[in-house]
Amino acid sequence: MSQIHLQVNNLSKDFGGLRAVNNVSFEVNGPELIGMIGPNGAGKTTLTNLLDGALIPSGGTIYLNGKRIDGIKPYQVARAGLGRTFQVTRSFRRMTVMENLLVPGMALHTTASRKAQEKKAWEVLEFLTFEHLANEYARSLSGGQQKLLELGRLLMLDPDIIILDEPFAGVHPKLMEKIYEYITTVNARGKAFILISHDMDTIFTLSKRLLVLNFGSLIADGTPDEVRQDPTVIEAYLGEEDEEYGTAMPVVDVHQLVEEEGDAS
Amino acid sequence: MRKYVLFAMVVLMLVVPTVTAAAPMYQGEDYVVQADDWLSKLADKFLGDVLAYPAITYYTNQKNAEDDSYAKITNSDVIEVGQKIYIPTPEEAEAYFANSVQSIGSGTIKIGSMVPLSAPGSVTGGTAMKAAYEIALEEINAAGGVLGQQVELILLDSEGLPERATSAMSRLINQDEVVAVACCYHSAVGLAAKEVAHDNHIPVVFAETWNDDITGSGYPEVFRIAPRSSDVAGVDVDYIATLNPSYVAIMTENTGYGIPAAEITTEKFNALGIESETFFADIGTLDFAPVIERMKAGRTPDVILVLLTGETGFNFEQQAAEAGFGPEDVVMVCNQAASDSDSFWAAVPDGRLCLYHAIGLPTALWTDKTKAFAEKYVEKTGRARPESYAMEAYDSLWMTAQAINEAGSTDPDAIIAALENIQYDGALGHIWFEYGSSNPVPEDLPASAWHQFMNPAVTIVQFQEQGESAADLTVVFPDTYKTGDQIFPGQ
Amino acid sequence: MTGKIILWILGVAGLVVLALLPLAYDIFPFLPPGLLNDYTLHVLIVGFYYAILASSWSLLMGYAGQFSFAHMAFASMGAYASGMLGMFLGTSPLTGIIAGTLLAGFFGLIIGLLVLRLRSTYLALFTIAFAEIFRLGVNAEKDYTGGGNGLQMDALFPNGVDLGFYQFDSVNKIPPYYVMFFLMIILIGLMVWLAGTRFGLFLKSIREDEEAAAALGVNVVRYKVLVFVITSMIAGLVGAVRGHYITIISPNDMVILWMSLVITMAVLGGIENLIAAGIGGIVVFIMLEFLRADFATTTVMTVTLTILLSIGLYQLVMVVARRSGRVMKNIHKTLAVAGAFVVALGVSAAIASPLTTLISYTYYDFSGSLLPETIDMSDWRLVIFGLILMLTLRFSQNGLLYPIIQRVSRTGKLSDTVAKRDAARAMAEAEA
Amino acid sequence: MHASPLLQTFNTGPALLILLWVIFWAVVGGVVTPRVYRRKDLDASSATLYGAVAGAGTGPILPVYLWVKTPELNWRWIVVPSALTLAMLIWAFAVYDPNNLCVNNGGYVISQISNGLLVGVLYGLIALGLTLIFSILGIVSFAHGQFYMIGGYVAFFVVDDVFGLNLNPLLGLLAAGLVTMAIGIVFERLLLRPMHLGQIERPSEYAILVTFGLAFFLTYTVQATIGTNPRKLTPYFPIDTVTIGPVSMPPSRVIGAAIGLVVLAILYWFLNYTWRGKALRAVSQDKQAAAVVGINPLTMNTLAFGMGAMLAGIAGAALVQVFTWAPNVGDVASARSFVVIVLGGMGSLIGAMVGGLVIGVVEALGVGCFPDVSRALAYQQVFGLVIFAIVLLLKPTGLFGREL
Repeated sequence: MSQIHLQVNNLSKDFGGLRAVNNVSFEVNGPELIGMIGPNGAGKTTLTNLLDGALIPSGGTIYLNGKRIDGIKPYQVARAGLGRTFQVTRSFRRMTVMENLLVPGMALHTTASRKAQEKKAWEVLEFLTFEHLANEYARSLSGGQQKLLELGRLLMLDPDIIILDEPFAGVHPKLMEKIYEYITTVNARGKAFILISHDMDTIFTLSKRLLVLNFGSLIADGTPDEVRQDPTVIEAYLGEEDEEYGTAMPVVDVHQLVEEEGDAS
Repeated sequence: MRKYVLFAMVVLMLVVPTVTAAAPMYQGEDYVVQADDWLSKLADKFLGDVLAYPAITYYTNQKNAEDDSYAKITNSDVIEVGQKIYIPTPEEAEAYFANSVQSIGSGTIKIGSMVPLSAPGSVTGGTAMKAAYEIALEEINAAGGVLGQQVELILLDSEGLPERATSAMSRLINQDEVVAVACCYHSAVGLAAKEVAHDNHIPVVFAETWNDDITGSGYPEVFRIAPRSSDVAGVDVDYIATLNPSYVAIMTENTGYGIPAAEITTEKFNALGIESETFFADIGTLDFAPVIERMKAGRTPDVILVLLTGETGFNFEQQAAEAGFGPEDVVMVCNQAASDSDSFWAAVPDGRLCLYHAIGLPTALWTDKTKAFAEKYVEKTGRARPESYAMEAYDSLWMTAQAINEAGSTDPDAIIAALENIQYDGALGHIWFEYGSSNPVPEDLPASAWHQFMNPAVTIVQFQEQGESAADLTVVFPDTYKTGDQIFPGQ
Repeated sequence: MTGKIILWILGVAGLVVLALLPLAYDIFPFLPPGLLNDYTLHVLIVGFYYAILASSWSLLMGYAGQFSFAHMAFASMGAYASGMLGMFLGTSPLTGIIAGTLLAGFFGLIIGLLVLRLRSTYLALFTIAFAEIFRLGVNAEKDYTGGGNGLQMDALFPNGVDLGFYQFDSVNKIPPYYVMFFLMIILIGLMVWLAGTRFGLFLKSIREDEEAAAALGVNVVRYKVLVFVITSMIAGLVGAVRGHYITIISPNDMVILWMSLVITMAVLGGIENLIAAGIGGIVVFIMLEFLRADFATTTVMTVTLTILLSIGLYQLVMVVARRSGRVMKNIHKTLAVAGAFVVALGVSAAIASPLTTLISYTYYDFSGSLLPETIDMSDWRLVIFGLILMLTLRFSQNGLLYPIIQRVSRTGKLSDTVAKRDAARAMAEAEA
Repeated sequence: MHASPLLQTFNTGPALLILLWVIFWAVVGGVVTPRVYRRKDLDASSATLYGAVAGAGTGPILPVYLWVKTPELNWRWIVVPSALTLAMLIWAFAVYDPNNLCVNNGGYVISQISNGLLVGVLYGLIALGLTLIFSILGIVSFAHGQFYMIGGYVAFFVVDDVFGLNLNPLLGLLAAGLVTMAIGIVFERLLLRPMHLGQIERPSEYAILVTFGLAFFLTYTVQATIGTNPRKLTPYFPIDTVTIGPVSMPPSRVIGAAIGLVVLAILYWFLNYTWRGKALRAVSQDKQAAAVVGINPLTMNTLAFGMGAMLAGIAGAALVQVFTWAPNVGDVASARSFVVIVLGGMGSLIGAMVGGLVIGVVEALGVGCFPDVSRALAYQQVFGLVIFAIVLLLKPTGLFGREL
């Protein structure tokens, strides 16, 4: 296996006048286990989309194992060796578990026979202890099982770098352990991970290195301990607002409406 | 709760027929029709079954054949006060139904037809033709049917689509095994139908399909009693030429009728040195305002010739009138069907200035058969008068029946031979086919003269009073039929 | 015997029957006359045509999730291309059909590329716009297309078919029957095969989640465009063949009604199974033809009552069962349906005639005329199909036929599957 | 085949030259501008469009300015070039067909535009309900035209004397609105609510198909029960043709448009000054937030669908006196409504009205100016549909739409 090397140089992304990612540079060398944190709207997902090719950067370059991967299509990035999951579970709900696994397998090896891929898929199923579910539709799995299935798909894709977006969100503790185990095992097999999570505890224990984003800029890059003491990071987290509800307020004042209805009735 | 309602209904349904069956029975007797009587009401009263009324019709007509003090019932929906009818005994009625069932099973002669009964076909035309066919059928069967057997009419919906016509025609001939076909409203349907008829060697009498090519292909099976597009266009052009126009606008529809009609008309105008421009509209076009504006602002036509059928024509005429470019402003040859609608006169106040090309004899020259048909038709449909296509439908079925009778068999060749020699008197007057296998089409006539009724009366008429009855139409052209002078815009 | 084998036997038997159908009287001379004639062959030929269209639309919609209203437009495009080539250049039908297929494929490519960004509703609207522009354009350019008059096309075999020992003339239905029949087998077979390869797998993944599929290495653009190209080529091909069979093509073939019938066929069959959609096409078309006639009022009444009563009775049984706390297994449900149907049929047959008389009688009092003795179903059949379409969508999203196929094919390994599913459920519950 | 005796001469060559000039500079502007911006490390996201329009409108002048100065691209750099592009295209057309009435007769153009505006109000009226439904339920109802058709029939039977009713037109409008609203509410409760409750797989396709099924069902139910004989109603109120200068407006359309404006005003009042109306708007802006404050989105869905159907029904009732009525009038109405709401922006009421006006004018001018007079009317719908397709491809949110 060649040495894993991801190099991100001065990556930027603008949406209209808004700069969502601002001059971000970092490197991944070898099978690292990296956590990426940042307040809401810090640009984590945008950065992931840039790495994955879903968005074209406004500036900067990305190299994976010496090959330039910015500006190419997501499927090419995937084949080049960068796999990801999404914040919301995105299993192929109306396909069986086996079919879910075959998609990346067949996509990666254009000449591969289905048989060979199925064999590989069985190995993955075994790893996930999912054999009995092979012919079930993904939609009949529980939320956590679907998360695991997504991880299984990444195993079939066999990328060098795996980006997991919120792998622990809304997952039952039992399955959390399993995902934990998955990450460490696969990492031990020589794959690099970038974990994006709100869950500070897990991410601080799991990762060896942390990237902190705020307002699109990389404000810290270091070991968990270094990051914990970084004054900019502390400030960013204290100054955070709960944007999930903050920005989405309707133009109509709904509270007033309720009062009005009270008056009316 | 719902269950009980359902249960009650079921019980009710089982009880009602038992009760009605137990109603008092009467012997066969004569009966004089009173006010407010209907046959079905009488059937219910005397025979205990509203659906038994055809038996009364049948036996009364039987008696009428022997003794004309009995009424002759041609339409079961129409009986008149004072008529003497015969009410059969329940046994007789039963025997009638048993027979009629049997006769449908074996001893009927089937004639096929298809008319547009759903969109995109012209349903107005289709329903009119259907009613006319039904009148003719009832008459034919009341007169003893054909070759001593009852006639069964199998009428399919052509939807105005050629591909549908191919399928329906194939079904008539192969599935229902009709011996002849009397059919069609749309030209496109006729063009497709004639191919199937030819392939299967079954005679067809065409009504209303004007396209020249229908008889133009010279198939031995194809006959037509309606005028050709070129006949109608000829009259239109000849009439318009009498007005000495320099420029004519032709408003036509993009269909198997409108396209060739506009082409033939344009050709004839060109031959006379009259300039014309054709405006095509899709059938069903609602908004004509932009094109009317364009007619108004561009070179103003001296005459507008509207070759749009049905409601499309109505829409155009109304919007032209509203835009100040209607019949009161310019000589307009309008669409006939529109004037049959009551709302026409409210929507197009000066519709009286419209001219129409009318097919069939002018009212003044109507034969007894025309009048009899018109009366039944108006009664049956509630329309103002029989349209040309209704008369053609009526005649096409009667003529087919007459031909089978004259042929003495249902063999296609015999029927075709009978049709070639037929002399038929019907609602449209005297009809015969000049050119056929024994008298080939002369070189100086177009091929479409083959099996074509060559003398259809095509006239230009005008309603000269608002809402005038159809009987008082004024014929303004040609001179042979002329009954009055045209009123011009501003006059 | 497992269900899969039963299905195979049924399928092959069905195809053999269809393949031998034109020869039925030669094989079984004792068959009553009137069963088979040019009309029945015609209905089947057009039925096969709709089977192919419904099936290819399912590949587009059910597999790839690309909602298109332009399928009939592609079929007509094939026919027009072939017809116009024949008219202006005098090419043979075969050349025309090939050209029509390619042209439809080319436009499929363009549409496929244009709509890459559009999803569901927007895609549906765009394809409607495309289909309407094409229809109106054909209608308007009458100098080239014949406009509303339609375009005459050569017969499929202008000189008939000479087999050496037997000659078919150009209007014989048997050659086009076999052409359409084998086209159906080949094209649906091809699509079924494609659906089983990586192509089908990727289409489904695109349908489920485009971005996720791309992130897993699927070339979304290629497969989306490809599925448009393939399905439009199939539509163009059969459209051209049908045009030559009917010998006329007109813009009325493209009105929204026909597209809605293709959609109905596919939905009733089951859009996630190409064969089920195809069978749906044939069955619905035959039903449409069969219902295009007058039916005795009592017959209509009987059928209506039977349907309403069986639903009512079935619901009644279910309510009683639920009240008494019984668990209904599938077999019991099937029995209940059958029982309800038999009882309803009996009752309806008994009461339909008096009920009709009763209604007729009441109607007569009200309006002075009786109910007609026959009812023309030409319009009502479309009402019925509209209703069935809505109900199918609501209560059986996989169509009416596909669930049956699924159930039969699982009979052999039912216990196996149930065990697995129970295990899965147990695990899911443990987790929750 | 149809040699027109009014010999139309077209200057294809010179017109083509102008067109090629426009296209050439549009391509140059579109290709070069984003490269320049990217090289200078500036936001190049909209540079392609701006550059292309600049090139099309001004030839090399504005693009060169953009390349040299690279100003920040805001609306200023697109409005004027767009107008100039339009002017260039009009110039090309004028050169191509100098005898066209649109080129040499100003009064004609004005009267076509006023015709288009008048009919555009009617189009907008038809589309209002559809856009309301979309803004709340997030679906496009393919049965919209059928509600319109049914509304027209209801009004017809109430106002006409077929059944001897002969009632006041206002009652006709009311009855049409109530009947269609009832059908809409029943349909929503039975077939659309399960979708919002998550009982349906593939909800977006389901919504298309099920409303499509409803359209099918309604059209043929009407056809089977009352037949396809076209019906026609005379104008509701006996007024004269309104004539202003070269413009004459037919009475039936003036009445229809007046009804349309009144309905719009009432709708505006309802949405802005009543609790339910404001609740509807709240749901359309943010479902979750609305639910949090106690608005039941399911009820609002039903209300919105019912109202959408009602608006369509009233539109039908207003227009049954303008056009002839048959069961298939709904098809064209649906298609037009799609065009109108996509152009105006899905979910925007003002957009629907503006979209209606634009489509009305485009169709009127399209028919009025199309060089071949014999085919002009046959292309009537195409003019709108082409714009529709282009908007869908380039800016699916339309003029007033918001990102979804």
